[in-house]
Amino acid sequence: MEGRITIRVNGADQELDAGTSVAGLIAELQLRPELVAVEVNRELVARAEREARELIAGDVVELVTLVGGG
Amino acid sequence: MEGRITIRVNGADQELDAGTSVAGLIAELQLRPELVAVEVNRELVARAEREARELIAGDVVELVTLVGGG
Amino acid sequence: MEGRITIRVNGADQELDAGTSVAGLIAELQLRPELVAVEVNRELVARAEREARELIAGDVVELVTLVGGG
Amino acid sequence: MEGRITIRVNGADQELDAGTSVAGLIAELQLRPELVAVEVNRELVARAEREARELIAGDVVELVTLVGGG
Amino acid sequence: MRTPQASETRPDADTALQVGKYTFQSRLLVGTGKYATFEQMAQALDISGTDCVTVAVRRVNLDPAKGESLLDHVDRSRYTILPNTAGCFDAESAVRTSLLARDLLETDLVKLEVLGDEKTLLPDPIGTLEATEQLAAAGFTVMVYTSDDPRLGVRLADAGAACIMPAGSPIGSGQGVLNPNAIRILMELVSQPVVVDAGVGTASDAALAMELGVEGVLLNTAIAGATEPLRMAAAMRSAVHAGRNAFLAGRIPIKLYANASSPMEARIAGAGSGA
Amino acid sequence: MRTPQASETRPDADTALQVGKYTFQSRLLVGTGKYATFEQMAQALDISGTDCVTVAVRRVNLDPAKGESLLDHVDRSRYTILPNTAGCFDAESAVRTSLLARDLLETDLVKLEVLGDEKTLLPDPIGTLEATEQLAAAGFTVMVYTSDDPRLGVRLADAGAACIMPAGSPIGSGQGVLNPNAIRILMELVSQPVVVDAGVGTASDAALAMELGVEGVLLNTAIAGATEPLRMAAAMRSAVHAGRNAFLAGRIPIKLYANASSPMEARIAGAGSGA
Amino acid sequence: MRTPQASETRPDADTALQVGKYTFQSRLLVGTGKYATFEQMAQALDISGTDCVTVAVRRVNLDPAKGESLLDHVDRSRYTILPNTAGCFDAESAVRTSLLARDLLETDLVKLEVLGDEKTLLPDPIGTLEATEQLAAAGFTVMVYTSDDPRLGVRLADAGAACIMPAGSPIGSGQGVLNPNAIRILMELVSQPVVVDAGVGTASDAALAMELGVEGVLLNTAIAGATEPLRMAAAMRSAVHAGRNAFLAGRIPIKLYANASSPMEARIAGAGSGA
Amino acid sequence: MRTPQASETRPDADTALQVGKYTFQSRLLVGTGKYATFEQMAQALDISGTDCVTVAVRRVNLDPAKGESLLDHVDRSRYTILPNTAGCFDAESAVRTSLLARDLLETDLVKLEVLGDEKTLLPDPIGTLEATEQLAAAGFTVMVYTSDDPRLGVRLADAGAACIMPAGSPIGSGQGVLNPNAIRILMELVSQPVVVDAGVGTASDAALAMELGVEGVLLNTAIAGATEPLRMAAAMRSAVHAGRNAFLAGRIPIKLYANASSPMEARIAGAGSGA
Repeated sequence: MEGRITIRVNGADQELDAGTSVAGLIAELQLRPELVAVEVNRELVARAEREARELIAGDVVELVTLVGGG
Repeated sequence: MEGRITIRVNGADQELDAGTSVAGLIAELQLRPELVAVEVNRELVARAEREARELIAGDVVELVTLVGGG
Repeated sequence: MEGRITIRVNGADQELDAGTSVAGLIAELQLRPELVAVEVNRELVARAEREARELIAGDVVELVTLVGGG
Repeated sequence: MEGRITIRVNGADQELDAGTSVAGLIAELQLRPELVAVEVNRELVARAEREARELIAGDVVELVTLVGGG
Repeated sequence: MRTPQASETRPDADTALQVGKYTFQSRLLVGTGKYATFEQMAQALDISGTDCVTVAVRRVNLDPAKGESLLDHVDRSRYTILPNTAGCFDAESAVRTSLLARDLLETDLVKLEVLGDEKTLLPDPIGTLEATEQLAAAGFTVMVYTSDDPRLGVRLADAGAACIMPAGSPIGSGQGVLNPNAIRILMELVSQPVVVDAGVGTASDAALAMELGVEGVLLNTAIAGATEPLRMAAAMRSAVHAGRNAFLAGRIPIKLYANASSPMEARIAGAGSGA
Repeated sequence: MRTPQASETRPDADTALQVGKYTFQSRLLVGTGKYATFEQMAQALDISGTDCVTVAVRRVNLDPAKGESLLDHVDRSRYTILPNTAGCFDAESAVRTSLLARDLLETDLVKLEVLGDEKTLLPDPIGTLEATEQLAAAGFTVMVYTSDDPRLGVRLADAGAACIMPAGSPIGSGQGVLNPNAIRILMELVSQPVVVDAGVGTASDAALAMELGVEGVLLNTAIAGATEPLRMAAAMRSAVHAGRNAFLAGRIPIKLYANASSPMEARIAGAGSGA
Repeated sequence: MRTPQASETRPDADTALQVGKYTFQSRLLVGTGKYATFEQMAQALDISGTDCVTVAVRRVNLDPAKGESLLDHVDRSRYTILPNTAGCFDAESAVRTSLLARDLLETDLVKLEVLGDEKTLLPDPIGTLEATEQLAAAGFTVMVYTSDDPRLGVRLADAGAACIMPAGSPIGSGQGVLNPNAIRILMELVSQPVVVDAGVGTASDAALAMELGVEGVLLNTAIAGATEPLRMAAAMRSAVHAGRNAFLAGRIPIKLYANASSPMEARIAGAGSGA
Repeated sequence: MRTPQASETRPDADTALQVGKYTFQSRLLVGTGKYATFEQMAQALDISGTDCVTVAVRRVNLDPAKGESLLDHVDRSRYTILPNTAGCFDAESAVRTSLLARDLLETDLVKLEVLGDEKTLLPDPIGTLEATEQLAAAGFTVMVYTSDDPRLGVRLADAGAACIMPAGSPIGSGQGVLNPNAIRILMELVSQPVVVDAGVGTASDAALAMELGVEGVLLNTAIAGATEPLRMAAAMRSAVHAGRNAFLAGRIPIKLYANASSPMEARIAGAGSGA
């Protein structure tokens, strides 16, 4: 289907509309943006860049949050 | 001198009038009675017996109190 | 049966001829005399007295030897 | 004096004839050759090279041996 | 094993220390010796949170310029006074001292010490046992200072002691509890409360003692002899609380190594395995 | 020797723990892992008195039925959050994790862990040193988990670490501080604060660590893994207070034996000498 | 402190262990219990180098198929036999047992044990003291098993014991010497030889005991219960030799750190200073 | 766990210590520093039973009245000489020293030390690792002195070290093995032989080290600094034999208490039960 791309998110395939930004991905996944941090292709995408950063096919995304740890 | 006797108090000689009671000795030494306990000849003279117990020449008296200890 | 008595040896009943000595008991039990020591009624019967000491009915005998220990 | 050069040996100045080899230095210092090892200018001069290696003015020589250690 | 008793209310709620008919809210018992001043002593007692303080019995000073009394500085409505027989080297003098203390304080509580020699101040087991028998027969509540020999503790318990108080290490040595296993075995063998008396040098010693499951800790020199006695009094109060609650809380088991406290799942790509 | 600093006011007054630009009132740092529930965790943190809590960074759970977030249960106005790099086995992933955490939390504080293997979870000295250099250069305030090797600690300090955090013993092992002398030497060699991280199993371990003069203790499993975590949180709070104040108070010296706490003078006639 | 006695001849020359009128060349005393076979026992005794072996007194087996006797496997011209009173729980039975052993072995040597309970096998101090008095009065050379309570040791010495034998730790527990300081103090207080009896689990335990300055070590389970008893017998022989000679040799003092064993002078240029 | 290897022949038969291509019959390696005279050193080496002795490399004394050489007193047909790089504070000087030693001794064996500072003489982990890499690449058989950090040991093994030699405690400190668990974990993580180097103070320290399962012990000051060095050499020989065989023999387990070594059956009537 035209206009759809496949990326990897946290180790699994994810389809989304071409042109989706990192912020858009977070919204689509219904995540609370203030509770996540994002890497694309092993580079941090800072909070301020999430809107501008457009995802492209084959991008490898890590979406992380905080969990209990010592 | 007639009417005077010598006893031992805490290892030292002490003269006093014949007929002095244990309570009298405590008073004469200006001790606070509630802060001392008394032995005469290695036997306890209990608080209630101090008035009645008359000292005689040669009695060996221990007058003790409480001090810091662990 | 006349001439037989019952004694206790190491906690169990033992019948033997009246007049048997401690040495006789040891022999009857086929024990090596040099490897045992004997008490009768909680008193030691020394090695030198074994021949002379006659057992009587009701005597309580302990026959001991050496075993491994620490 | 012509034909004499100055080098450093174990941190002190040492005069010797120009053209002296490492082996010659060892002999001049009356050292037992089998008990020493030699560096010139922080590079090892191996046992087999001592004859051939000529010292030049300003060379910094370390002559070492074995001592007690743990 | 003494079974820890959990609580429902405050997470650090605890039962009181019961010795015969006497009840102590604090599990820290504090001596009154060796302080620079009575004021310092009183402050240290206050800060320590104790409600049981030990005192010694000594001849009155007959000197005209008599100083104040220790008792002027110890509020008896707040603190139970526990007289000791320190300095006695036989059962007879320890019993005499106990009788004097009882008459003076109107208490039947006594910390019995019968020492063996002046050099080590270690307790004499035989004199201690004799005095325990006599004092128990005379109606005293005997808290008995002893070595950590578990079977001697059983003998003292059988003789009527209300509380067994093994030395962690020699008096004033500051070595802490040298033989925790002896204390553990003692607790298995007697039903009376066990209180570690003597040897505690610093806070971790007191905490470790309490973690063994003993009912209390008695100390004096560790506070009075510290560079800052008042601060050490605060430290000891916390240490007994810490050790007691660690005992009740049920500590984690000891392993040779490694149990991750952060999860090993869901790590980012490339975090590696270290294999 | 780090010199204890006395105080004039409260007997247990203390300075704060300063790590770079961060100030902590409590010297107990507590992890958030392994609790039964977030509620239990929040209660344990509250009771412990800490104001610095460690957290781990992990992939978001994309499952529709997502649970609550840890951050919903940690009041950031009360607690400084210290993200860790637990689970990273090389410098690169540790640096990536740190960058993610900084972006998420808007903090430059990080507890750096670069582990050597999954079995022991012991730190890899080389990866740890590399990551310390990179993070310090990137402006992080690096609190670095390391072995108790004192010269490795010096290397980490030279590389820019703000706080050296030697393991008392392996993570989760509950063995306490296995080598107090290594910690003592480390403190002599570096000027940065030293915090014992990992290995504390019970209250006396924490007290003993603080008595060495370290600036703080970080623990997680000891509380979360106890039978009663809330009670152990109370115990640890007291233990750190106890150990810290015992260090500051200046403990009595250790002797082979005997120093009487009750006076040996003025005893009653017949008390004996034990000679 | 017991003063080490140097020797002129062999570097490891030593005096014999003297207990009353008995002289032992080896300072290792070995029990005969718990071996798989008499042959194994005999080999272990041989390898251990001991010349004093303990045995127990028990009822003869009256069963017709009687086995061999222990004494068939112990060469009395080589080994002094030390009968024990193991299994006795009061003074009376211990004395009876001693009398039986003396009659059987024609020796007045006895290892006195009066135990307190079957669970811990710890000695009963009172029964032990009573039996010591009675046996000493009856002419026995009493080697007495006791706790490590130093003042109890003094009581036993005063009662006529020829050798004081404190447990390092409970019989068969393998915990080694739990309280070295108690043993040290005991040695200061008594003039009789002190031999550590019970608790030794492995070679370093025996070495450490000897390094305290005790005159000997008695053990059984550590050898008989090892996976390879004969090898452990060799290990224990070496361990007692090692510990004894380390004591006599005068060990180096303990420091926090560092004393170079290689010289710091005359290093090559550029070796650096590490400053 | 390293599995002990039993033997069939002599009860204390053992394999040799293998380091790269070098084989040592003795598991005790001895230094040559700090002896009063070369004669004393030679005697101590002889008595110790070692076949591997360490030496240091230093500038020749150019003074006319030159003394004898150490090598005049060490029989190279009997002893393998292990030169060290003691006194080097960076990788470069350690490598230079190793090259000098190899040229002098015609051996590729080296005991690598790269120290961090003169005060503690503790090893610098980074310099040590760099030098290990370079020396291994240059064909040396590297026996590397290191801290007891297990993961640093892995790094050194990966860099080509033939033998990992963790310090039990700082050089010359005589504190023994301060962290046995670190040594145990190191042995699990590397396949190279582990030899404890530094810190051994007395015989029981050496025995205890060997009981952990390490392949050998290297020491110097403990012998040379003893009041009687020759006697201590004998003690150390025995201690290593004792500890090694105790390890191989398989020690008894440790229990809280009590396992009778004499049978509890067939006791005489009235022996009691202690119940």
